[in-house]
Amino acid sequence: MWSKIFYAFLTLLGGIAYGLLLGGISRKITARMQNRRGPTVWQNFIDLWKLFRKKTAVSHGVMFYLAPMFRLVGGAGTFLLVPIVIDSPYLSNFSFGGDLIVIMYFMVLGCLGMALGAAESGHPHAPIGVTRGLSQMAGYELPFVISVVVLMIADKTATVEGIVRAQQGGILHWHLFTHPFAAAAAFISLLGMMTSYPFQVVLAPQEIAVGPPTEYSSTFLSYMFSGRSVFAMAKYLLFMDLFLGGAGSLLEAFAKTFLVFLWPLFITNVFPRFRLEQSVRFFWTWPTFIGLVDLLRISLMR
Amino acid sequence: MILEYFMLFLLFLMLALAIFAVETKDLLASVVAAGFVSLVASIVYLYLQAPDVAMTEAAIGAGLTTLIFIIAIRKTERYEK
Amino acid sequence: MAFFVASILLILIGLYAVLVKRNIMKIVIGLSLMDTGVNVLIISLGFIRGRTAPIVNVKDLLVNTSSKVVDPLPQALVLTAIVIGVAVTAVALSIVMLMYSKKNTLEIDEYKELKW
Amino acid sequence: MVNPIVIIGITLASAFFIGILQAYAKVWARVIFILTLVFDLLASGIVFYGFLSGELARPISVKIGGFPPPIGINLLVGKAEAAMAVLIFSVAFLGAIHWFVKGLPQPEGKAMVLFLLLSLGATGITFTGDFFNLFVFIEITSIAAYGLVASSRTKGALEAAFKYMVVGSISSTFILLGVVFLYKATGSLNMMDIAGKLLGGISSAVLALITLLILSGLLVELEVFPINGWALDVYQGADPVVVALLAGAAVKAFYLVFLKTAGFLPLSSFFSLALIFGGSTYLAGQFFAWRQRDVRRLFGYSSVAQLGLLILAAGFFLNSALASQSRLMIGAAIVLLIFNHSFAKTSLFLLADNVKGSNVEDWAGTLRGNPLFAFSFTSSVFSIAGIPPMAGFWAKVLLIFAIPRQYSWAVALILIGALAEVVYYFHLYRVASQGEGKEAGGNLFSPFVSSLLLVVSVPMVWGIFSRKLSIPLNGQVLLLLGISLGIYLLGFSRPLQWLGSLATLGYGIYVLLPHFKPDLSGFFLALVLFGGGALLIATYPGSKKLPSTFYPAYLVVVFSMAGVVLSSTWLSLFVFWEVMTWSSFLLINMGEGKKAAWLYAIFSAAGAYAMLGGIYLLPSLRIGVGKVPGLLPAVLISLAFLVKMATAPLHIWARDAYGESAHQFTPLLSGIMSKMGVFGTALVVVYILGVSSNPVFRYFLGWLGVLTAFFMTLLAVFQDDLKKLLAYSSVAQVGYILLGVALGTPLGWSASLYHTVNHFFFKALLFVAAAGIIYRVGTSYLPQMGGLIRRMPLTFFATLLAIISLAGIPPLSGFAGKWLLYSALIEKGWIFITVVAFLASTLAFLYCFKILHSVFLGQLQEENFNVKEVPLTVALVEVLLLLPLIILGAFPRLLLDPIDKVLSSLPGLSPAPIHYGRVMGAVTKLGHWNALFLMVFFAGSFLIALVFFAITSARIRKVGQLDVGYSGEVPRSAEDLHFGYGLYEHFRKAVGWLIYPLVTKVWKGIYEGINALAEMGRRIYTGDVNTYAAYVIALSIIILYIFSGVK
Amino acid sequence: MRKWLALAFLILLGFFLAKITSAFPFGVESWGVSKHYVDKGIEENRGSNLVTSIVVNYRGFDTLGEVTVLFLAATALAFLLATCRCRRRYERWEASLIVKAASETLYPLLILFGAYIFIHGHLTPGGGFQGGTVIASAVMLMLLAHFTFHPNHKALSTLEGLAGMSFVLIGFAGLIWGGSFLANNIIPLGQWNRLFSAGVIPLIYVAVGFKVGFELSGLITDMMKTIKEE
Repeated sequence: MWSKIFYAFLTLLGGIAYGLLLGGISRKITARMQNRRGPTVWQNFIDLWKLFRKKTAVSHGVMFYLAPMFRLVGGAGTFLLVPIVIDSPYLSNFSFGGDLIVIMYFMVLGCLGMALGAAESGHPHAPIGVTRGLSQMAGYELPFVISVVVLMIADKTATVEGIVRAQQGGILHWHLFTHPFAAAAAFISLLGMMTSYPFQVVLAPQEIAVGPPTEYSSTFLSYMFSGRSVFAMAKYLLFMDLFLGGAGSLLEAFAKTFLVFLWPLFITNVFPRFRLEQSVRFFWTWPTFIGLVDLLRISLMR
Repeated sequence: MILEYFMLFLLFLMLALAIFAVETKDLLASVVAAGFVSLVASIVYLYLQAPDVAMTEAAIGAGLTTLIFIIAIRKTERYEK
Repeated sequence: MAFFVASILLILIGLYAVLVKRNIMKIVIGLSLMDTGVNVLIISLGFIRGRTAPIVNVKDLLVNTSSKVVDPLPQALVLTAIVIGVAVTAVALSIVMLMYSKKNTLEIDEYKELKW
Repeated sequence: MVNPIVIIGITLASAFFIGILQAYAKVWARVIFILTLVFDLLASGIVFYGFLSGELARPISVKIGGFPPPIGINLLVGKAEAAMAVLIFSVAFLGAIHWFVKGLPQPEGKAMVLFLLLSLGATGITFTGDFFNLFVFIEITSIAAYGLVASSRTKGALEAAFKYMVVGSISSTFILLGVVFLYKATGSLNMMDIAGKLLGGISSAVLALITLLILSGLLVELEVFPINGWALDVYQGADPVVVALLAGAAVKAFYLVFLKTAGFLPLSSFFSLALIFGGSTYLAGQFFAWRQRDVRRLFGYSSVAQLGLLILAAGFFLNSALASQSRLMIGAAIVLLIFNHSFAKTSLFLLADNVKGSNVEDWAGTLRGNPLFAFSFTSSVFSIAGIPPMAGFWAKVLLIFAIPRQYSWAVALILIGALAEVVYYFHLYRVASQGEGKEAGGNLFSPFVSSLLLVVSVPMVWGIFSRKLSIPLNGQVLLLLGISLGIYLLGFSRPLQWLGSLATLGYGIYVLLPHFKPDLSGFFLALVLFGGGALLIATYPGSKKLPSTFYPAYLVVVFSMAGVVLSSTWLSLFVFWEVMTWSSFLLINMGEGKKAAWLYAIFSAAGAYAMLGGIYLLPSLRIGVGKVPGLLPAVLISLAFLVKMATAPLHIWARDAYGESAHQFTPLLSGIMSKMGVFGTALVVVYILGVSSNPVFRYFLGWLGVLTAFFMTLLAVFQDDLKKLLAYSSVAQVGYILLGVALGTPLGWSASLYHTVNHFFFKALLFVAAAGIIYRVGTSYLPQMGGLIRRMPLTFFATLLAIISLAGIPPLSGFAGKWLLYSALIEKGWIFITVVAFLASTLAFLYCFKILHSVFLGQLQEENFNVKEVPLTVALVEVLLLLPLIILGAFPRLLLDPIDKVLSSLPGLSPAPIHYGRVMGAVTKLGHWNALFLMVFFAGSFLIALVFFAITSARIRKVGQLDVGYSGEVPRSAEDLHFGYGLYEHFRKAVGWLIYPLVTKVWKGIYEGINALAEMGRRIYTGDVNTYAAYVIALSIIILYIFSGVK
Repeated sequence: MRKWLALAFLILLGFFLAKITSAFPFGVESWGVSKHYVDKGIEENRGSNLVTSIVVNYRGFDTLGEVTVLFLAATALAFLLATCRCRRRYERWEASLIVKAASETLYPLLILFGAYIFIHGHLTPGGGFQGGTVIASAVMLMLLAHFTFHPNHKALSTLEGLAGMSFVLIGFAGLIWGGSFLANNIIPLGQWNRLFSAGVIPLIYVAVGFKVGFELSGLITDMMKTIKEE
């Protein structure tokens, strides 16, 4: 049991690092798209170190103080519950802790903690950002849930390992190809989850100054920052396991997560920002109907 | 046999008086007609061998009822609109 | 037979007045006529042709009077019915007088507040 | 043994004597008047007791004038007649007392004579054994009634008297003609002598015609549907004391005569005649009263309707085709109905006499003015509407369960009528309890006494009938209910009442201890008693303002719930269910939401009567015995439970009832009472539907549950009142429980049972916290609160944990319910329902954040600056309810194991297929979840991160709430920075069309529709004498034509 | 339209009444319980007028009821008109001399005649009610003729009460001594066709006669009284 914890800790550090790296790469590519050089790929690490070294930090109260912890623990928990390589003693992390339903609810823990901290910050922009985030979550959750239910019913299991095992045996067995519509719905809802560009209203830097964490600074912000990146990594891993047949080895995991990372990257740089009701209406129409196609197919097949 | 026909005539008279009592606009005339109906009825009772009833009908039906009606009309209106 | 027809017609005339006339005094008169009609009908029901009144004041009526006398019971009933009829009429007229003292009219249309 | 003739003789003599005396000595006249009434009451009481004690077996026949019956006149006095005499004279006595207190109408001597002769006439009608004598007594009663009605000082008295006189004369002419024809046809006038004796040459068709002539005369007096215009005018126009005597006693005497006539003159078509006229009068009376503005006319409609019900019962009673045992029950029902209706109506009319002004609005506030008025009015309304524990309820149950199966439409008719009755009576109740206390008139003695009789008769009636109808009511629960009513005596000081009720509850738990077995009822009993106790502790703050009836009603609700849970037959469950419903109605009515209480009353009554109909259709009354044919009983019975759970279409009462009821009562209402709905549905699914059979209905129930969850959560998101928001969320959570029960699989059931307990913990915690906050802040409107975390840290922490558990987020106990539910749904394969369930729980996060943000976080407003922490008792309860959320979060098996025992005790269900590995935690065929590991992981990593942060972080500088990055300017006040209003406006733009109040509009449409029907229907009473007379003639023609089969 | 509808209803009602009466042939003997009255009437109470013996003896309770009805009507009338502000519609003119003179002479005769009727109630047709009405008509005659004639109202109601009481007391006497209420065997029945015969019947009819007489005159004075108030 202790060895599992040690290896899980290592993978967590690796995950944070890889997340920061991906973050740096995406900032680089966005800059290139706007034909400017953009910061170095390691910029995120530099920012993190800078924040970490700050001498003083401003706190608005107990909940404000605890919010970053919630955020980091929530992100880390979600990351560790998703197995990277399902059967290996090193890389299956804490997947024994819970199945897919547990993961879907654990994701919310991080967001809730951050939301409460932001709400106590006293700045009106923070709760505005939070309400937008929650409404948008209600939006993208529907297609995501449809695809997850399709997978669960199709593979007759609620665990990530079960779903990964169901996809073994070649590329054509990946759910991306066996359940294309469900995968499409999930990938569209991934955009909402990452609050990447068409659905960036939650952070909306120009409008509400990065939204919820607007009052956070120095060490608080560093925890927030690392929490955000590890949370992103968790989502990439989850999508890898659900739709891309999971990973046999660490290298394969890196490659596939990079692939999943590229998808929001392509979309985020070319789209303007939706208003919130537009995004909710979008999520509850197009991806939902796409998902329903597969849902009907599954219910008829059974 | 004549009595038989006389009775028929009396019954017919009674009905005619009753119709007159109902249709006339003058309440006093109507009340008097009703009184007559009672009187004729008491005569009919005699034919039907009911002397007690005949007396009662005459005294109460014709006498008292008509009196009460007239007193009531004195208190209200005499002519129906 | 004619008595039955006449009495029923008298009842119907009385009822006709109650159903159609708009004057409350005329209605009470109708009721009184109806009572008279009913009494005539009851007595004619109790009549037996060729019999004398149920007063046994002659010696020969003493023996098997049931074949010589008219049925006395209806007459006893009518006695009560007439008195009751007049009692009801008296109360009705007092109500009519009171109504007149309040509204100064005998027309039914004035007395329709209580409805629905 | 008093000879009945003495009663009539003495009354007559004293009437004449008063006629003389009133000219000389008024006082003596009054003394004689009262003495006569007392003597009559005692004498008839002795006669009745003679029959009761078995001293007199057969009815006694009293010769008058020395000649045996067919020759002379006789009095025929049986048990029913004696009881009727007692009833008449007690109503007369009460009316007389009321007159004396109010002041007799002048000249009083004559008024007393009329009053005495009216009651004499009524007694004469019941006693006489001779038809012509009956006609004479009918005339006596009628003339006395015309005189008394005409003499009332009220506005429409004369008009009413005239109409009554005209219609009365026509009806007595029919009766007179009928009697004489009867004499000619059968040769005798005596009732007993006539039965079936025809003189030669008379065909039975003619006898039928004659009987119908008499019956049509009697039906006019019995205020049958088309021709009861005169009766309504009399009830509206005459002096209430006279009306009380008429409606309370005289009409009942006519009803008894109607029964005797129909008995002695057997008519083959009498059954259909009674059904048609009784049923139509009953329905017409109930529905026409809806739009009624005049209170006395409303009571008139109700008493006409009750009479219609009696005629209906008479039809069944005299129907020889029925089994004698059920005819006996109907007889008992008739006696109860008459007793109940007479005294309730007397009390109501005498109350109406005290209220100045005759339309409904004038009654505003009368309930709060005078406790005596409130007691009389409530007990009378409850007994007429047939609500247990009153006698009216037993009458309805006896009547319904005696009607054979092929006439079940009659049962439906009775129940629908009863429901309509609840609507308009409780509309009046609502108006009466609104507004500030208005002091009703002075003389409340008589109405109080007559309603006291109703209440006093309750234990006696319960004793007799609960055994007869196989309704074994749990003795201990009855004892506890009695004690909790006793708490009212401590009314003078609220804290004492609080302590008293705590002691009673403790004693209750001690008494009911043996019942805590691990089966369904034991499970829910624990929830009810311990839950009720915990919430009772929290009711202390602010109880000064509560009325003294709060605590007794609270305890009655708790113990009646215990009764529901412990009952072994459906009928005893129904009795306790009704007691719970109506005591909770009283509690909701104590809040400021009177319309809410009214809506609650209607929906619960509709549910309850549907349930009674359902139970009627069940093969056997014992729960769980006998295979149930078809789906109708299940649907009907589950209706009552769905109403209590406020599932989708039946939910409109929930928001206001929860939102506006007394703050101390809402936790009990939402935390535990909605669970009774769950318990009931569980019974229906297990014992009537069968867990595995008819899946279509259960699938439909599942959809109902999940749609309720979805729409209520959506409504909660946009709600700005804290208690209403919590109300919607509570209804949504119960929706999940219904979904679990509907699944019917062991996993589904363990999910719903787990969620039931869990929901109680966090919902009661939220409501208790809300009550504390509202008690401190003074308002429940969210935008006016904010930043309370600084003043109420403990309440914030408790609410935070409750919210996390409500949202189902892993470490805490809420998640187990969600996990079990979703595993069950996927295992069962209800795909679409799973998707909607997931979406609904996601939406729940929205209002979770709204609660925490608007109340605790954000800016602390100026007016809330000096707000203190919630009072000690509320804090205590918060902690009490807080702990299980954490403990269960870590060790769900603490609750899942007892649930497994419960499941194994239910037929068709087995313990949930979960086996607990040490490492893998709870493992099912589908997935696994290790609660302890997650809790340890979360707590551990949280602590590590915190410690690491504390060591390495920079110096933390605490700043005030206005010190925010405000782009250069300095914010002036907390007001500008607080984002309290319209949190999800943009989300409403997107999904607003979903929460269009369609269902409320549908229910309102139905109500308006029936109102319009009633409006149109009651137009037939044009108030015109000629029309009324024409109706009488037309009706008699119809009766003569249809029921005698003459062509 | 209402007329024709009412007529239609009445014709239908008439049809049914005719259908019932057609079952009883007119004038044909069909004895029921009254055969006992007729055959044993004389033997049981020696009252030659069978109708009176039925009214007072066999069905005495009806007559008691009937007396109550009349008493009730008088009381109700007095009760209602006590509150009536009924004004007289027509002015009152002096009765002519002939009426005055005739009424004075006729008044005692009429009262005597009335008394004769109800004393011989059990022998000749007529009885308490008819005699009482005749007395009332005597009083009415005087009222019409003279303004000043005003019978003492209090005395009238007291006498009326006493007469009614006596009827009930006779009934109770029957109950105490005679075995049942209004029994007739408490005093000897006497011979057929004699004045002092038929036991209690004459006593009752005298009481009834007095009662009806005073009651109706009281009733008329009540109704007329309001005229004088002008």
